[in-house]
Amino acid sequence: MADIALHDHGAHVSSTGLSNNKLAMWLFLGSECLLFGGLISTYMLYRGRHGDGVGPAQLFDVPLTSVSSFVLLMSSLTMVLAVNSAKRKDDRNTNLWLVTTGLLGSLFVGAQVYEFTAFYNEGVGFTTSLFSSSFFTLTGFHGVHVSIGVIMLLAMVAIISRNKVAGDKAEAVEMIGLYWHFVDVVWVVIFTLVYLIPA
Amino acid sequence: MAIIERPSVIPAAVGGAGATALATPSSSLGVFRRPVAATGWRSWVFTVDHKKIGIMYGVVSLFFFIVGGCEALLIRLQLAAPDNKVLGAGLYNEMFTMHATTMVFLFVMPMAAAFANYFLPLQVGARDVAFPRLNALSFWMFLFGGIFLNTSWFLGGAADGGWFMYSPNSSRLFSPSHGIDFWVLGLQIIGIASLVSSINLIVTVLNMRAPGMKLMNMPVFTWMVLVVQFLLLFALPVITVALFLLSFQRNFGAAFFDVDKGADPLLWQHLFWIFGHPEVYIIILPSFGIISEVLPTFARKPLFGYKFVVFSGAAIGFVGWGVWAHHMFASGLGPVSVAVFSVATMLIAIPTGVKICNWTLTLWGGKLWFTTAMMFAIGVIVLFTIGGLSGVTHAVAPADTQQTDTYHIVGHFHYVIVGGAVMGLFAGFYFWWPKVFGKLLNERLGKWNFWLMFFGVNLTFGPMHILGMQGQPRRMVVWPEKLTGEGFFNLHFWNQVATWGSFMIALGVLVFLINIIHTAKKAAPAPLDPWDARTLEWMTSSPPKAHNFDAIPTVHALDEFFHRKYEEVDTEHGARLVKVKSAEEVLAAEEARADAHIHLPSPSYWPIVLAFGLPIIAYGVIYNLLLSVVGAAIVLLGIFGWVLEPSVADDSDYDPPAGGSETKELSPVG
Amino acid sequence: MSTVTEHAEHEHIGHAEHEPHIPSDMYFIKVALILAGLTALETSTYWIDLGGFATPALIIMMTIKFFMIILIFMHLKFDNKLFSVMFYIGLGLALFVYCVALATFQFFD
Amino acid sequence: MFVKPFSRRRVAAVVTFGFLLAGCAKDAPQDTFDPAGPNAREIDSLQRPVFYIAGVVGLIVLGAVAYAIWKFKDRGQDIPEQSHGNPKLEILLTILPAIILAGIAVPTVSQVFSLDKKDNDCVINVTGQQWWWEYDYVKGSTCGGVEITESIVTVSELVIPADTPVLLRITSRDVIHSFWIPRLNGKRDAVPGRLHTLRMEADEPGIYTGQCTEFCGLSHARMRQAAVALTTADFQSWVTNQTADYTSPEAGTTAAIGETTFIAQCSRCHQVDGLVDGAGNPVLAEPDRFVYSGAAPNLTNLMTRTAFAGWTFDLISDECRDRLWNESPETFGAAYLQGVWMYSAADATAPACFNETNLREWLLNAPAMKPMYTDPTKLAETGGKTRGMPALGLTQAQIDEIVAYLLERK
Ligand code: HEA
Ligand code: HEA
Ligand code: HEC
Ligand code: CUA
Ligand SMILES: [Cu+2]
Repeated sequence: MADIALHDHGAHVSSTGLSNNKLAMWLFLGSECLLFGGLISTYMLYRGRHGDGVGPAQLFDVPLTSVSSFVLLMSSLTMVLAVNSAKRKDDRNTNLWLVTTGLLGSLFVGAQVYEFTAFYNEGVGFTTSLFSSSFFTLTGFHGVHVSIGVIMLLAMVAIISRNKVAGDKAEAVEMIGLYWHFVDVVWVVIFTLVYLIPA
Repeated sequence: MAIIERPSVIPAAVGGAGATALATPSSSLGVFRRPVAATGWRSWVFTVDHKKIGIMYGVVSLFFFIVGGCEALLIRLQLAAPDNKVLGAGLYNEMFTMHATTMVFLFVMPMAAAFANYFLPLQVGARDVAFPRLNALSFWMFLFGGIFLNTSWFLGGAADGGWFMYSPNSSRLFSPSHGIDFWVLGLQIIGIASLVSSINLIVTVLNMRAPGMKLMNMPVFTWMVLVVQFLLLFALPVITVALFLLSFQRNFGAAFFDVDKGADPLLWQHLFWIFGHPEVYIIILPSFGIISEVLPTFARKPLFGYKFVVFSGAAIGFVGWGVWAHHMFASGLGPVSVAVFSVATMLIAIPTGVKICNWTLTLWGGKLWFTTAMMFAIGVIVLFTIGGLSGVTHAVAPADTQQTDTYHIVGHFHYVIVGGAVMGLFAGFYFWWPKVFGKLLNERLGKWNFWLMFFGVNLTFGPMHILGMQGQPRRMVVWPEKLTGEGFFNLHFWNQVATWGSFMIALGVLVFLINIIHTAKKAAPAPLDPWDARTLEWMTSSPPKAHNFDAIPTVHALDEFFHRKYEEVDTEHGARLVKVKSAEEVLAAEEARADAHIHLPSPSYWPIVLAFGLPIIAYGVIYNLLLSVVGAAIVLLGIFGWVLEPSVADDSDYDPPAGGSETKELSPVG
Repeated sequence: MSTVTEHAEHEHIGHAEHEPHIPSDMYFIKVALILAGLTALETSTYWIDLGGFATPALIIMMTIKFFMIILIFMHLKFDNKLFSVMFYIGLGLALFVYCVALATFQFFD
Repeated sequence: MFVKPFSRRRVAAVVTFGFLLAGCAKDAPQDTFDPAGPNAREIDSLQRPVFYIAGVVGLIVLGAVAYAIWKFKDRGQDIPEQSHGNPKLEILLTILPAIILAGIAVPTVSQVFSLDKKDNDCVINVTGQQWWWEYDYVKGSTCGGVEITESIVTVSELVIPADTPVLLRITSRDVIHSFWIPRLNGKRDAVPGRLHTLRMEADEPGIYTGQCTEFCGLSHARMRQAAVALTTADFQSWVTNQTADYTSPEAGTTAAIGETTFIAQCSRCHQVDGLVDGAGNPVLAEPDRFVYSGAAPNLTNLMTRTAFAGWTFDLISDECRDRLWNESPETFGAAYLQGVWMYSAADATAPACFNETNLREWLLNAPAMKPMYTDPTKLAETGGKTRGMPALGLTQAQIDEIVAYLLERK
């Protein structure tokens, strides 16, 4: 267990030797599992309930979503490269990869906005049926998560450029990375359960 | 020795030696000067000190306890006689909904947070929580959420769907007032507050323990609070989902609980109780923790089977996730699910039984000192056992189909909650009051407080077991004359007893309030270690200094403080425990090796600003989305200021360091 | 839990922030390629009819992708066990609780 | 049984001094410890032992605590040994409750399944709505040997043959309600969009009261119900009466005027089977246009019931109610079948037991008696449809007519 010697190393010492921020982030992600779990379950329960209206099978444009899923997946790669750059204290590349990640994320959100509009035009609105309400809520929540991620990424870029990072820069990037990957992982699940598995 | 405390008087004002160092005070957003007041209201409103935040949590929740209690008294008055007319049907429904919501979310949970905030860092030997500003944020969100929720009373009526707000009765169609909107959004805000604070406290416990404090050296209170934070962490998102679904339905026309469109009302029940059952352990475990501190102290003997108590606490935390559907035995789950959940529910009596047995065995062979705190703690054992055992009778699913939604259930949960959780919190008040305020609560008034509450609880909630089995359902504004019966178990008599009992509890609480005032006005300062206590929080001055410990203690054992005071000494009768050092001596030894420089996180405007934005967003959702935009802007401003503000203000704002770079920060971000 | 932390402490004393095992960029790119391939496979089920086989196949691929990202991109594999514990409790609870809840909708009556 | 409050309070006061009197006095009619049918008895046979076990465990714990308090209080003894526990003892104290609980779990599980039997000849659809119950006897069912040849719709008072299991198929038209007759069986929720079943059986003829136990909004407290068990023969007469042809009041009587008033004022919501208008066309209610749940109580045989409006207000006087409820199983059916004419069969024109005040008050201003959502300013959400019965602004004369008319719906 933590002994006195440990304290002699100065700042940022913790009983586990782990960073407070990272621990907090993982706890938060554990908690998010139950949030998305609830939304996904609601969707699973209600996906077949659309009365005579349009259901998932008729509605989804799998090729389009596949492309956007792919985009999001690749943003995880660019994110991880940003984290690696940050660990090497390479600000230039960090910023480059962060911006790329942000762009890929925006692309994904853009595709989602497009998708939602298309669905709406086909007569499937938020209030149309149980299926549509739970679909829009689930994917909308995910979209909001991605958007928040994009904002964090861009804010990070701004802060790094101005050298205003409070605390450990690499860690700050890593934290955003954890969040970002988690959002991606949620989409991996949503993509399969919602879009690919036939209702 | 230059211990840099939290902003004290600004050196410039004092003049003298270090005054010149005050060059450019750090500012927030480059405009405002950072708050640095150490006295006056500013020192509370902008504080990030876990102790001040703890006290504020305590004051606010005590206030809400009285609000919720007065609601309960109105309920009891209405039920004192058949076909009574104190409250109308609509008002009655609002009353019990808000009574439960207030008591659960605005009293017991935040009061536990008050204790946790104040004592967790002290018990693990830390100087503050891991994220002090987030801590302040949690408090303000709770306060604003609570106020927001209660403004519904004046804005067209409070929520009237019962505290578990079953759908579809909670739809706009069936409850057209804004009450339920307030309820949903208010709980959402309070929920975020708890979620944030749960992460904060978990990190604090895991990461900020004093050297030598292994997990298995942690005081049981710390352990139980840790389990509670995990329960919160994982249970809150579930209710968050449920609340989102409901507010999307009510405010934006989503179909989730619209049966005409094929919705299944049981979805809400599952989501609510997946949260709701862990919630009841969230309510009880802090109190279990408190009495696990109180009993050993006054039995002068370590907690019997510390490890068993800790593991059973964790076990309760886990098993508590697999039993939620015992609230739905009559909902039509089908026999398979009912049987499974019935058995799972019984399982939970085992770890709880372990605790009861170990507390009893802690008393066994001890040297019992019946202070008020001790009496409350023993009261918890007695009353919780009664409530727990009636819980087991509900777990028997066929029997529960007779009991559910009757006063039998109301009896069960008030025994475990009022007799278990609330009495435990009172034990905590009496036990830790001298620590927090430096004065002992009056013991004579304390005894009155205890006996009034103890008998009051039995008189109020004991008869409810009878009433329920005699067929009086809950949530009924009136019970009819014609179903009263005339035997020993007639409804009229026992309802009256319950009402008298509730006033007896109120009297007890009143004595407590009087005791607070009396103590504040009269009492002399308490001795340093009035109870001959055992754990770290007593190894510092009362009230503790801003930085908690002059030197972070090194921990060698469970009950560290006790072991520093007592040692085994050989006598002619064999080994004997003898007090070798007084508390003052222990403390002096610690002070002698005080840390040179302590940087504490500095006060901040942003937590309260950010929190203030949330109810505005919520009002906007109800009345006009434009208002939400304003609220969101405030929140964004808060986040922006927050992120750009270092958690520790520049030295120049305070007493400048005497020299050298050796400083200890608590937290780089947060 | 206590053993985990204790172990961690000895390993990390003083240099907690610098895990030595961070893989190279190349490694991550390879992983991303595998993920991309899996996604392609997944998507192909939209055009190729696998019948009753489709759902289990999709679930398996999803799980593989899920854990690849968690373990590698999020460093869970290389990082302290405590992080895994925190996350897996949440994940496990979510799986358990929601699967049971959904099951009760199938089992009634 | 139903004594005035004053004396009852005195009884209660006396009774507190001991359980002695408990044996003679009568408990509340919804006493779950007094099962009157096989389902409730089965539950009781499990519930009681569980209560005893819990009581014993409780006494042991409390005894141990009390003993410890007395024995180990501070008498100046030494600081005790700082022992940290005794694993063997603790394991024992973990296993012991586990064994007890296992002993409870086994019969619990088996009973969950045994209570769930569904096979039945006699099926009654039960529909809850704010704030009353509708029963629909399924055509083609055989209840205790009596065949239901025509669907019968009644309200709040469920009439069943004694000693015969009936299967209730429970659902709801609006929010969740819960059907509960404590002396016959446990509860079952009425969930809109779902169908739940509950078996019910009474050993003997008699009246068994109950209450909606899932919070269902404003008048949840005034949503009651009763089950009335009759011998097969009596049940046969009840069925015959329910399905008998409609008879118009004798021309020229107040009741006859009442029929027209009823058609004008009431029949848009309430159905009276067989009622025809002046032109001879059947008068069909359209409650779905006016009432949110889409139904209002069927009034065809209102006067065969003993209480109305969610079984909250009596149609018979207090005295008659007491007498009826205390009737022996043998004589109960005969009394019950007379409805509000109870105890005065001799004079068929004087319904001795009829309690007019409640009904008149109801017709004058129903929401004042039972809180309901009938305020037009608050009906926007339901598109103007009420939840409950509105005040209709009837004159005293109209009320007289309608009461006279309704009195013949027996
Ligand atoms: C502090 C809160 C708290 C606690 C700790 C508990 C503890 C327990 N509760 Fe309770 N419960 C509530 C709060 C709580 N409950 C609330 C608020 C409701 C109602 C919600 C609503 O409807 O509004 C409720 C409702 C409720 C129901 C649903 C009833 C219904 O609505 O039909 C059930 C059913 O199983 C239940 C069971 C239990 C059990 C088995 C325990 C167990 O944990 C108890 C375990 C303890 C003991 C058993 C005593 C000590 C043990 C021993 C001495 C060992 C030996 C024992 C044996 C061998 C039996 N509770
Ligand atoms: C933490 C939880 C908690 C607590 C502490 C309490 C405390 C009390 N409760 Fe509560 N209760 C619930 C949680 C709680 N309850 C829940 C969850 C429900 C279910 C709701 C539902 O069905 O939806 C419920 C329902 C409920 C009912 C049933 C209502 C119904 O079904 O119709 C009743 C009835 O007696 C009741 C009574 C009481 C009483 C008398 C107290 C007493 O212990 C209160 C004692 C406190 C005081 C009396 C305050 C002190 C006041 C003063 C000192 C006054 C002095 C002040 C001035 C002079 C300014 N409660
Ligand atoms: C707008 C619809 C509406 C109209 C018009 C209406 N009622 Fe009702 N009535 C109801 C509803 C709904 C109830 C059920 C109320 C409850 O118990 O909660 C009811 C209940 C009753 C009951 C109690 C029935 C029982 O067995 O419980 C009686 C009797 C009754 N109405 C008589 C009348 C008469 C007579 C009139 C005409 C003068 C009338 N009603 C007009 C809707 C209506
Ligand atoms: Cu219907 Cu309560
Ligand atoms: Cu529970």
